[in-house]
Amino acid sequence: MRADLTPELAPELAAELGLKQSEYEHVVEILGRTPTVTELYMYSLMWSEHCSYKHSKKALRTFPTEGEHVLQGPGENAGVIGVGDGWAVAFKMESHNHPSAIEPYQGAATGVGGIIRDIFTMGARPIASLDSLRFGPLEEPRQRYLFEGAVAGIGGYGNCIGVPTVGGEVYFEEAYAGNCLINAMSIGLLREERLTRAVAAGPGNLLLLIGSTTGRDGIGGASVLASQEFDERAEEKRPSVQVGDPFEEKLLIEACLDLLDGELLVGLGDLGAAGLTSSASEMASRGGVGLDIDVTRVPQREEAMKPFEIMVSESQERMLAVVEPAKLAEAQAVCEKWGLRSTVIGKVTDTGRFVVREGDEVVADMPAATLASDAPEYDPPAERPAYLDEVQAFDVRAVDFGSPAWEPRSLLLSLLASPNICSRRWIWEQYDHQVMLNTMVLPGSDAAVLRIGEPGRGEVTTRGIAVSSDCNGRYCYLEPYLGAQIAFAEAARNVACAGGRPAAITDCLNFGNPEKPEVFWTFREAVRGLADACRVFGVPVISGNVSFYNESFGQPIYPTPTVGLVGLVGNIDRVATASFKDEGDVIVLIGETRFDLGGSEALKLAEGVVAGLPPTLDLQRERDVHETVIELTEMGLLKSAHDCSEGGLAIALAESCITGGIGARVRLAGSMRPVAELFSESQSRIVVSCAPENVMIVTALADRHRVPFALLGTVEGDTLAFEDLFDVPVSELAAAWEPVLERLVGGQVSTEEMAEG
Amino acid sequence: MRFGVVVFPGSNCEQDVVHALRYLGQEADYVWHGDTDLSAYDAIILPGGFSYGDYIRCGAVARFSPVMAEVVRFAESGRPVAGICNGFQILAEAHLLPGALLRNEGLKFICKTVPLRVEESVCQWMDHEPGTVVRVPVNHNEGNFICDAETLGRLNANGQVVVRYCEPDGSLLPGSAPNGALDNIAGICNERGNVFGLMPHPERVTDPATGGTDGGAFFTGIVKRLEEVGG
Amino acid sequence: MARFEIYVTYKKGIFDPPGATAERALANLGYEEVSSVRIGKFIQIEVADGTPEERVREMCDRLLANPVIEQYRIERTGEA
Amino acid sequence: MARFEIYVTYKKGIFDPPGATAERALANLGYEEVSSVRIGKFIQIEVADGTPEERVREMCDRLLANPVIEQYRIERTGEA
Ligand SMILES: Nc1ncnc2c1ncn2[C@@H]1O[C@H](COP(=O)(O)OP(=O)(O)O)[C@@H](O)[C@H]1O
Ligand SMILES: [Mg+2]
Repeated sequence: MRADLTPELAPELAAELGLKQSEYEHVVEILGRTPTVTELYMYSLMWSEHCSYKHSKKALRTFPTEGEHVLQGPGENAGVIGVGDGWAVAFKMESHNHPSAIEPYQGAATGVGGIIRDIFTMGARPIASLDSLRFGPLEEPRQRYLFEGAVAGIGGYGNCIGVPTVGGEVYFEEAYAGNCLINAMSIGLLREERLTRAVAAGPGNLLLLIGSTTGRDGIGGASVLASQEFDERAEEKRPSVQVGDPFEEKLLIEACLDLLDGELLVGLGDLGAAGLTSSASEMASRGGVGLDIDVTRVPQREEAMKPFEIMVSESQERMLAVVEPAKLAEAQAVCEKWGLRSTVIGKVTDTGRFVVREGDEVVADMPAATLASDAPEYDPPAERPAYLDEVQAFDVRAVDFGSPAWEPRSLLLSLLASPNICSRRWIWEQYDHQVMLNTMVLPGSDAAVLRIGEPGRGEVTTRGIAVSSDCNGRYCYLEPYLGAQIAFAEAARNVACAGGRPAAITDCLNFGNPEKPEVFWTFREAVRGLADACRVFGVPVISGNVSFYNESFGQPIYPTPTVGLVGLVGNIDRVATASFKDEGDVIVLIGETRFDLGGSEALKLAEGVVAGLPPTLDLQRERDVHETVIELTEMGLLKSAHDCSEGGLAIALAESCITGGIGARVRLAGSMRPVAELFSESQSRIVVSCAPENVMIVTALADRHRVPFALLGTVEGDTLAFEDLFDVPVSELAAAWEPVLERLVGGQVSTEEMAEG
Repeated sequence: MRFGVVVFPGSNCEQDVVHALRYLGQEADYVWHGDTDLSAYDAIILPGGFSYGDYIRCGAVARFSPVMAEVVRFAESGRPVAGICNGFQILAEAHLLPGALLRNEGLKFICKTVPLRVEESVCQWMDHEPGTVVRVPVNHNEGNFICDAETLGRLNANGQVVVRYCEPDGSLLPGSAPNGALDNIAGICNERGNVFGLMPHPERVTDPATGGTDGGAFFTGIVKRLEEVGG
Repeated sequence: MARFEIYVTYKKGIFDPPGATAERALANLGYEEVSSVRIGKFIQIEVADGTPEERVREMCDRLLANPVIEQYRIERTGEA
Repeated sequence: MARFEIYVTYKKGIFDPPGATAERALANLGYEEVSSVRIGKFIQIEVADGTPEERVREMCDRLLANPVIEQYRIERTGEA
């Protein structure tokens, strides 16, 4: 055993690595001696917030995680649900916020790479990605640089590996200017019997490291980047930046799926945050076994790497497989076929200890399970933030709606041109969203719909899944409990518009520093809201990710619990899209408009404030609205379905007109002032259209579900006309909505001041 | 008839091409880039994707795959070879087709459905009538076709330009190509018309379930021709 | 007219996938004597007479190189 | 170990999209003194001692450059 630290030096290093005094003492207690350098690095990373969820674990336990579809809940690299006929989908969402703030292209690219490895680790072929993005206002060059770089990076990686990016969301808000959010969700398809777990078993089995070489890149990434706040020292942390190699990842996908097809593996794990340390110790702890690794066997791309560097390196595109000795040759042949390096770096033991050697010399030796499961768990103090009273006290009804800023026609046009509402085409046209031939509803509607099946490889079915990721951070800022519920409701509503019944969710909980009681309170509230919403819908959380310390110069981001929801679609041939289709179709609003301008985009545009209370939400009503639309879709009666979200009814109608290239004549029957009827962001509303002869069935079904509805008017002409109010040619709506992102960013390609902090 | 669809490390549209061909009632198999026996196939397709990551230059490494020597022989013997997207780039690198494909003007990856005008050409693959305007997705970062003036003259004179990017009504404007391609060129063939390279992805719009049917006729021309010859 | 040439390379320790791919491809083509390949950018820039190198450096920092992962070298190659 | 540096550039007359974009971007940033930017590749390669330049030229012709659109220059920069 190499004793490279004295009892005096060890605590100093521990502190430098971010271990708290009590955590260090716990390490000493576990080991019964002074830890080595390698051990300290390994514990500090595994017990970092990013790897151990030490501040969030307790709250996360309140999520419902079981349900009829669930094959694998939280705890593995991704959750898995059955979707019928033996098919299953694996999915998970993850953040790569901090790396992306430093280098947006590579940060976002490696974020996609990381979440995709989580998916094929489960034995699933990745079939789709979504990206959920937050930046500051695009008027700032730095924000344009981050946005443009992140989109290019997501596309650069996903396009290369041939996994379509089918949806996502993006918001631009001051609260994210110092700390952008890059959340990526990946979905994979597998046969149920193929479900693979990241577990090491069978003493004597070999540990096979597959894929890229190991360098110093990303060393300490997990603890350094994701577990601390941002400040001017971010610059110094730059050497941690990792460069993605999507080609290597593509080879890994194919090789790993081949290895699993050939039943050549006992277990498979990906190397993500904390690298080899984390994947190996998690696999060992799940299998209740020990491991013995010799770092000199790990292929290295840099000279004189220390054992601890090798053990914690976050070099991308690497997988760890457990292989029986008898199958080694065959497994390595598969890797070689795909041009991948594969190296035996150690073996599974029955000692329960994680032993790391450098050649003959032992440099770390600890109980394997303690790395993953002995991590501390904190129950941080929570305190309702003082700002809430102030923002909630804002009386929206007292606003002067007679002012020019609220003139409905021009407000509609400026809402359409708001970066938070305008067309996202500029983004998704940089993403291959069609490869694999399963994208039945392309980006631009509410949810993307993916066909279940393997065109060109195997069976193709008429079943589908509808997917959406959503979170309005403003609502969460104004009322975290409600905001989180609305995030869920909106995701489910988008999926319902595509005829999908929610089956399960993943989440990515982006918050500030959890050690601040006011931040932690918002976290706890959001989790409670999300959990309650899931319960009402009977929908489990099957995977997720927490990203804390999203602050810059002491200012936390808006609480942003992003929800990624997967719903089941019975028949992909019946699915409606958001666009109006045919002259004469009748437009029906399912749901009810109320005075909900608090936290709205209209309020922000007209008054320049984010204040008031978010829209109220009745989850049972929300569910009934969805059920109405899903059943109508299943009957094949809907020509279009589009939910009302930011910008309200007027925006939903305008979008259906623009994307359909056809106008509408609408009468607002409500009793509120027109701006409220038009721009209220009341929840639980879906605008549908159907052939005139089907209106009766549509309204009858709404009645049966006790859901209010309103006959709004008809699809007609080339103008969106609000009777007795105003009308706008569809071409004018399109001209406002369509070119915004391109004009703000695309028109000035690369003119961003890249170095400007 | 039987198509061989070559899989290079980094290819990612091979299953889409196979699906489209099977939808058209044809047989289609995957051919690993390390294989060298193409005797089982009537036609070869190099699919889209990012062979070797497209890191050095698109198609630069794939062109040296063992299978490529056979593909060259196959093509030179007059048998049909098509390259779609990355496949086109590989054919250009292998000098089976003239010109080269540069970064898109605007430096952005482009995935969208665009109108194409089918030209009067000697291409044996094409089954659309000249003048037809079709809608087919493009999906690339390097589709900006370029060649020298003399080659361009020859391509035009010999009927080797198979499809051009155009306006929805079929007219050609200087900016009709989304990627800046010379003369709006989206696809070309060799002088004999058996080797066809194109940037757009007809396989994505062959099975109507996947969004269109304009793609099928990019493949059926060769099927008809071979069936006529074969009797 | 003044001319500058700029050589942009990845910083030490930053992984270079294109270089690594070229390395392997060359080995497969039989060039076993190759032990390392790194691929960077070579930028030729023409500026007005008398433009100081400082200005070009600024362009590199702001636009032509990505200081987070890249380093560069500038050479003045001509004044015509 | 011998070292070579290779400068790959587009042939004269071949449009260079990244160069053109950088040119425009620099103008937008206020660098009006810039009259032309061309962006090529800068390849650093390490080979076994005594490898003749001819060999490196061959690698360029076959793999590292595309003679249809690109030209290149090789420089021996060290023998260690
Ligand atoms: N970052 C993104 N990446 C890919 N697609 C996106 C992104 N942002 C938005 N989209 C797509 O644009 C469409 C509209 O998005 P959004 O306005 O967020 O929809 P909704 O309000 O229904 O959630 C959807 O199809 C969505 O998937
Ligand atoms: Mg929606």
